[in-house]
Amino acid sequence: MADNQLLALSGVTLAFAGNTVLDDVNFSIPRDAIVSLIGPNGAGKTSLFNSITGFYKPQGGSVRFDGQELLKLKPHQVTASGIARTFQNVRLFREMTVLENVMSGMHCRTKSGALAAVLRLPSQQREEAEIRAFSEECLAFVGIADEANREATTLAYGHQRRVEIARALATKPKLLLLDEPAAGLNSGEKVALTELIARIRNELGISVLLIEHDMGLVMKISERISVLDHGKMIAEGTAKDIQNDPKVIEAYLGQDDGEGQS
Amino acid sequence: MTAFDVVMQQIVNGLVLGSFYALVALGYTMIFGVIKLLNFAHGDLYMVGGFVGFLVLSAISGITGGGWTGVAISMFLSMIAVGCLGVVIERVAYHPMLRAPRLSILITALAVSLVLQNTVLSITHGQYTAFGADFGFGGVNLGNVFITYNQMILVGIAAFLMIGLEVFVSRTQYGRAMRAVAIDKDMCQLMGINVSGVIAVTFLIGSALAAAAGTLAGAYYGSVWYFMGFLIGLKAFTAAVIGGIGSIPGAMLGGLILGFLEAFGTQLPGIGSEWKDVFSFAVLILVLVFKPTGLLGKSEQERM
Amino acid sequence: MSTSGNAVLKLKGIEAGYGRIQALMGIDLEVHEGQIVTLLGANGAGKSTTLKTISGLVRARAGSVEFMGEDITGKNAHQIARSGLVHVPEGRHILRGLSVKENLELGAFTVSDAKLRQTRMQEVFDLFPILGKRQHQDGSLLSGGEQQMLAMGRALMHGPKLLLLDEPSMGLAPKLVLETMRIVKRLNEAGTTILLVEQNARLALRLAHYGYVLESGAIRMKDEAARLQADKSIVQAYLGE
Amino acid sequence: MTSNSNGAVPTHGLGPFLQDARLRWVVAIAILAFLVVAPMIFGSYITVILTNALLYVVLCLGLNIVVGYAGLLDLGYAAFFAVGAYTIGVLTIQFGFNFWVAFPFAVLAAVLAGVIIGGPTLRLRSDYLAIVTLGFGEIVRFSARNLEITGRASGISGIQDPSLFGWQIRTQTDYYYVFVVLAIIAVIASFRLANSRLGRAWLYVRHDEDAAEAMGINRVQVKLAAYVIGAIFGAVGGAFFAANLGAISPESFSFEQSVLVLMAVILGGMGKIPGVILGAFIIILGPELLRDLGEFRLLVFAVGLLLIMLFRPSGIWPGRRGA
Amino acid sequence: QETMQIGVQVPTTGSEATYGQDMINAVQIAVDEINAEGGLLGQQVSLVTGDTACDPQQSVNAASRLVSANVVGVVGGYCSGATLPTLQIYGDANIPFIIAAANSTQLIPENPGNAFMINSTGADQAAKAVEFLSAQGAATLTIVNQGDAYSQDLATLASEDWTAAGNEVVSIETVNKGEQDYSAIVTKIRSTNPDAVFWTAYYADGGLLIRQLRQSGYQGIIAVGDGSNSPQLFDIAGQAAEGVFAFSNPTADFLPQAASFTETYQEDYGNAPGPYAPLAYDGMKLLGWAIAEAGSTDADAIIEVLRSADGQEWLAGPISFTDVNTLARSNFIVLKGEGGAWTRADE
Ligand SMILES: Nc1ncnc2c1ncn2[C@@H]1O[C@H](COP(=O)(O)OP(=O)(O)OP(=O)(O)O)[C@@H](O)[C@H]1O
Ligand SMILES: Nc1ncnc2c1ncn2[C@@H]1O[C@H](COP(=O)(O)OP(=O)(O)OP(=O)(O)O)[C@@H](O)[C@H]1O
Ligand SMILES: [Mg+2]
Ligand SMILES: [Mg+2]
Repeated sequence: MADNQLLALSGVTLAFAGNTVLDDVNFSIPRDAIVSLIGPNGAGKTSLFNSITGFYKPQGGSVRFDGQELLKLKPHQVTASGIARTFQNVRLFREMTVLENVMSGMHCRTKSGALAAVLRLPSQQREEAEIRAFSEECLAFVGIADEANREATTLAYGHQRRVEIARALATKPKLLLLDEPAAGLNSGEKVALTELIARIRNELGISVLLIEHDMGLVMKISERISVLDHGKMIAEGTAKDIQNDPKVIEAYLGQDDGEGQS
Repeated sequence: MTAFDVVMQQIVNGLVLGSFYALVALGYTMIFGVIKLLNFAHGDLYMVGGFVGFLVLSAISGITGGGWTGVAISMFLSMIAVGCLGVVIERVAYHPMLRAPRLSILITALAVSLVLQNTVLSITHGQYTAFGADFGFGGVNLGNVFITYNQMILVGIAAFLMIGLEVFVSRTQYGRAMRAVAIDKDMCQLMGINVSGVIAVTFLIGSALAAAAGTLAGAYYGSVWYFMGFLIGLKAFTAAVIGGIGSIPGAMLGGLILGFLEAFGTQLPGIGSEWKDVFSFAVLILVLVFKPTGLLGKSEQERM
Repeated sequence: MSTSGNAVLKLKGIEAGYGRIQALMGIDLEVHEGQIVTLLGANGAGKSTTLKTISGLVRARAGSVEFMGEDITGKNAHQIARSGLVHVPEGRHILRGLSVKENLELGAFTVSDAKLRQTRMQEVFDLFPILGKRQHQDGSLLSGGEQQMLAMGRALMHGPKLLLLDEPSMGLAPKLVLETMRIVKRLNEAGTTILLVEQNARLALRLAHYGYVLESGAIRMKDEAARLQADKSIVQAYLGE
Repeated sequence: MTSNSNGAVPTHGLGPFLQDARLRWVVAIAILAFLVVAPMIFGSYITVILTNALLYVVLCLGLNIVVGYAGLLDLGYAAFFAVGAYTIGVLTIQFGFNFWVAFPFAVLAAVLAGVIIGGPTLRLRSDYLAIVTLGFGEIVRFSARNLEITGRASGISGIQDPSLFGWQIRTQTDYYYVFVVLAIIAVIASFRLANSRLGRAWLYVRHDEDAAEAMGINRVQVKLAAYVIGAIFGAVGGAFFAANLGAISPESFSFEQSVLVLMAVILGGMGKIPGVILGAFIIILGPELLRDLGEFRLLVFAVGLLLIMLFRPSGIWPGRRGA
Repeated sequence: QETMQIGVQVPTTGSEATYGQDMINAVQIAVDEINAEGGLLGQQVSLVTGDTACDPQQSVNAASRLVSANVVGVVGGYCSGATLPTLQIYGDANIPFIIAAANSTQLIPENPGNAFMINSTGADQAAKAVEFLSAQGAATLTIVNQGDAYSQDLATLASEDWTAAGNEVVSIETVNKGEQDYSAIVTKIRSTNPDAVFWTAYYADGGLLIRQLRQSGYQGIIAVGDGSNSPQLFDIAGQAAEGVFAFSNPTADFLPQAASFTETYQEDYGNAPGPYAPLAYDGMKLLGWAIAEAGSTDADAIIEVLRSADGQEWLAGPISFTDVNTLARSNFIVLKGEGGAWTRADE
């Protein structure tokens, strides 16, 4: 059973100045799955991501990933162990091209240092070529190979989101964490995003954990959905289960009473 | 003097020195707080303040005499003049650069510093100028510790200016606006805040405080000199950082701490006074290693 | 134009852009007193730029903006804000390092009456109880959705005559999206004129009286909201799903 | 080279002028030719000034790695310069080492200094880092002033001229050529670093530490590397500076020195190698050209700086990589 | 008509500009006099200034420029640290160099033979100071310097001599230039209460120190070195300078022939000549004399004449050189502050 779980959180507790943000959270992701995490604003979803990836230091609990304990690791070590993420607000490197942005992901998979660079050692040259080639591959995968040499922050918003995903893929992860990837996208872009997420899992074999408020997208793509409210897991199940769970409706979905229609 | 007397006397010394540092550090911190600029010209405004104070006092001492009345008037006028100079500098040298890379303004500030210093250098030919304030050396003796009236007045004026400023910035809408401008200028505009106006007022106040310190220093120490702002500028910068740059109470605290460090650093047992600056800087570094945002600085956490 | 009331806001031939990029190619737009007007369009169509040009953050290269009968083209953003036109920009822009309460206080920067500020603050807390609970917390540490509420609350502190809202539902949980729309409606009923930019076009059209559709910096279509909503081709082409 | 044409724009910040590889070679060879013949055309004064400027090129390129690439504001760069110079001074004079035996120690000392300054402080934000580096710079200077072994305030004099494969470096012209070689090495090393994995990592960390960290980049390690490499540039410059002058004293390593190097870097355009070189030349040649103005020279120079910055806020050299 | 170029190497910018400007002024007076009398070798003399900013690197630039300007000789040298690396440059170019102020003993071994130091060395001054202060009955002494080569050197020498004379050095203190507030040092001095305090650096900071010492109630002897014998000390220290002793070369005020120099200086520049003005003036006059004697601008000939200088009287006293080109005599005198001016205290 345990072997089936790629990521397993147990008893994770996080508080800021007495304000409990995550309250004894137990949660797991099977291998090869697409799982969504939903919940009201301020429920602690992003905080959960930050706790997994080492940006926040929970006061208690454990985060096991592929047999390894993550809680003591720094963010870059978490990434090296095989988890990549995107951010709720797109955070691309300014003034750098799309390709350069994606190349950053390869950093933790390569190793040549300053001396090798200054002396232009053959091993360094080989590695540079490899970094470039793989980054281009990642760009092609998310479908924006044409934009490789543009300054990343001048791209349309939807494309910036894709650069972020390509950059994450370049770290060669086993698990990809996406924080509201559809926010600010128009409906066409949302459809494309849904396809992309499916391909990441199906073609690359990377598991995906998704935070998203767009219920259409969540329901369509997730194999399992977990619901967080006030730092607690209040429900877990398939899209159907969740949609009809009164607790979830009360806390999160709400009733569209059509009041807008006067 | 007993060891206790020495300690008490050094506390008095540290307090006086610290007051000067704090006054200059306040301007540093305010200006940093609003436009994120390390205004390296700030120490030179202190210097110009000293000279303006001197000029005013020379002009009026016939009527007022060289005592505290004359000095107070000179200080006040110098604050106004140098405050305006600060605003002019901001308009000419910094304002056009506000959207430029941050470090570029740093260079402009250094250039302004060189301009101020070398202008006064050319005028005075680098000579020291006797300030001409003339007040007695009287004071009170507490045991063996001697505190002059001048020191008391000085610390009093400094405290008054600092507390006034703190109240202004923390309690009034305008002060709040000052802090807001530092964070997001566009948003401030949308809330109806005149961003340029706020920046100008910040420079006015910050420069005026430096001028107050400069005039008081000229009067208290007895002379002014074109290079007198350099060292205190560095020290004030240090003080502002110890206290947490951007924080007004922090600048006061940092100034006083630096004053005390230097006073007691001189008296370090076993090693000579030549190590006192090494001592203060070492303490500064230690503070920052353990408290990376300074003593009263808020950590600027960013949400992800 | 088929709607009643007089135009609070009137844009004539507005052109604007960033550097070499021309984002708006001549926009004509009117918002009438007491209305909710929505501005729709794909990503990059120029919706946000239109709002920024109205509020003075972006300078118009051509054309004019009239607010309550007064020409405000080329005025500074803070002057425009003072005249009662409040813009809630996209991306919330909570002032980092200032508490929730201070953020709200600054929203009322132009209100000199302390009492009035007090009552407005209470109203905002009634509207968004979470803000009251967190009033002493650093505003930028709120969750995304909470920040959105704060941004809205801050605009209300100002007591706006015309409110420009840029994607207020972005990043909000479904329940809150509905809640926000209710609030927008309530505000409007209480007399605030609103120009609303929304990605969620369905909702926006349900709420609005009138709608404009923007494409590549130009107005592509304008009509009564109800009629736009009924037009299947529009729904498909611009509003998706 | 060919991969650049369809790959990412390389990160050397050459700006719009020098995108063509062939033009680049022409310019490089022209500059080189000028440098080689300069002492023969101009007198000793110009040679001395150019030597100085070339020393500054080395220092500025070193600081550029710290400030321009890694985005770490350093107000105490002169400390590294001092470490190099004093290591040579102390080891050759007090311990009788040969210059070339002492030289590796100078580099080693710089690495150590880089780690000592960088290690505990890299978590600090830029402005705090500025004051800490300033503090370290002053600590180094005060220590040199107070310690017997560094000759206290008078410093160390009588440092011997080194010889290289039988060539005795002695005259101003000899040193000029030494610094030409050093500057060329510094330029090449800078270009290669900028276009390497480490060079990009500096930019990532500078633009967004958290995002970089999330991409698996160890920011502390990367910043430390910047400090150490910057320190090595500084120390190498310092070592040859000591040999050239023959005498060193604390006043050569003051805060003003650090500020001057920083000015050159920003003036030319941070992160842009040709810009930084240009900045170094302006900072050294500017005041020299104005020597006739006497006590007004710094005033005029400062006004000039001000005007340059107002008209070119991102530095003189055009193009991105400037923020 | 051709003019003869003479170089002046002093700081005219930076924190030491005050002193450099003072020296330039004095040299200019000397040049004006020389020109009024028909110049040298039939040529008018003109000055080329080389600003060292008291920075070794900048002074190398300055010296190279003076060399390129084909100066016949150079007068100046203020900061010892900045003077040191220029010795080789003038040596290589074979240009006579009169060092008017810098007097660190470090300069001696680096001198290729073309440089002449007309300021007595620190060692001479230290000896004089110890002799005088002992005679005043002082047994304990605190020495305060400014952490630069000159004042630290003098402090160390004085301390050695004082101990050798069987007295006690309470402490050697160091302050930084431009600090303004010396109260911490003052308190330290007050707590150990030495019989005498010896300030080895310059008048500006010295004035402040003296003022603050007296304000705090320190009653002991205060003495200052030759960097502080300027009349401006009285402007800065005010009343507190009364009774202060200064060790000095006989300055302008104390030689009959210097009265007109002081007057001219006052007239031309509006303030009293500083501590190194007479020496700078002498340096120029000495160089002019040597050129005239040599009858040519040939460096070797001028250097030969300078070596043979045999105690001729100048503003600051007779000049002749030892075989390492330092001033052969020490004629330090002792001054005392009285009524806002210096008077002789050792006659
Ligand atoms: N660094 C922090 N310091 C203090 N409080 C924090 C911090 N980060 C998050 N919080 C608080 O924790 C709670 C959860 O925030 P989080 O960002 O995880 O919510 P979320 O579920 O991602 O919400 P949203 O859907 O709106 O993005 C919020 O109330 C927020 O104010
Ligand atoms: N600061 C800027 N600098 C340069 N170009 C910009 C800037 N802001 C917007 N643009 C460009 O202007 C055009 C219009 O952008 P705008 O933000 O107005 O679109 P929008 O309709 O609000 O889109 P979205 O739905 O993504 O918010 C786009 O092409 C965009 O790339
Ligand atoms: Mg979130
Ligand atoms: Mg928009």
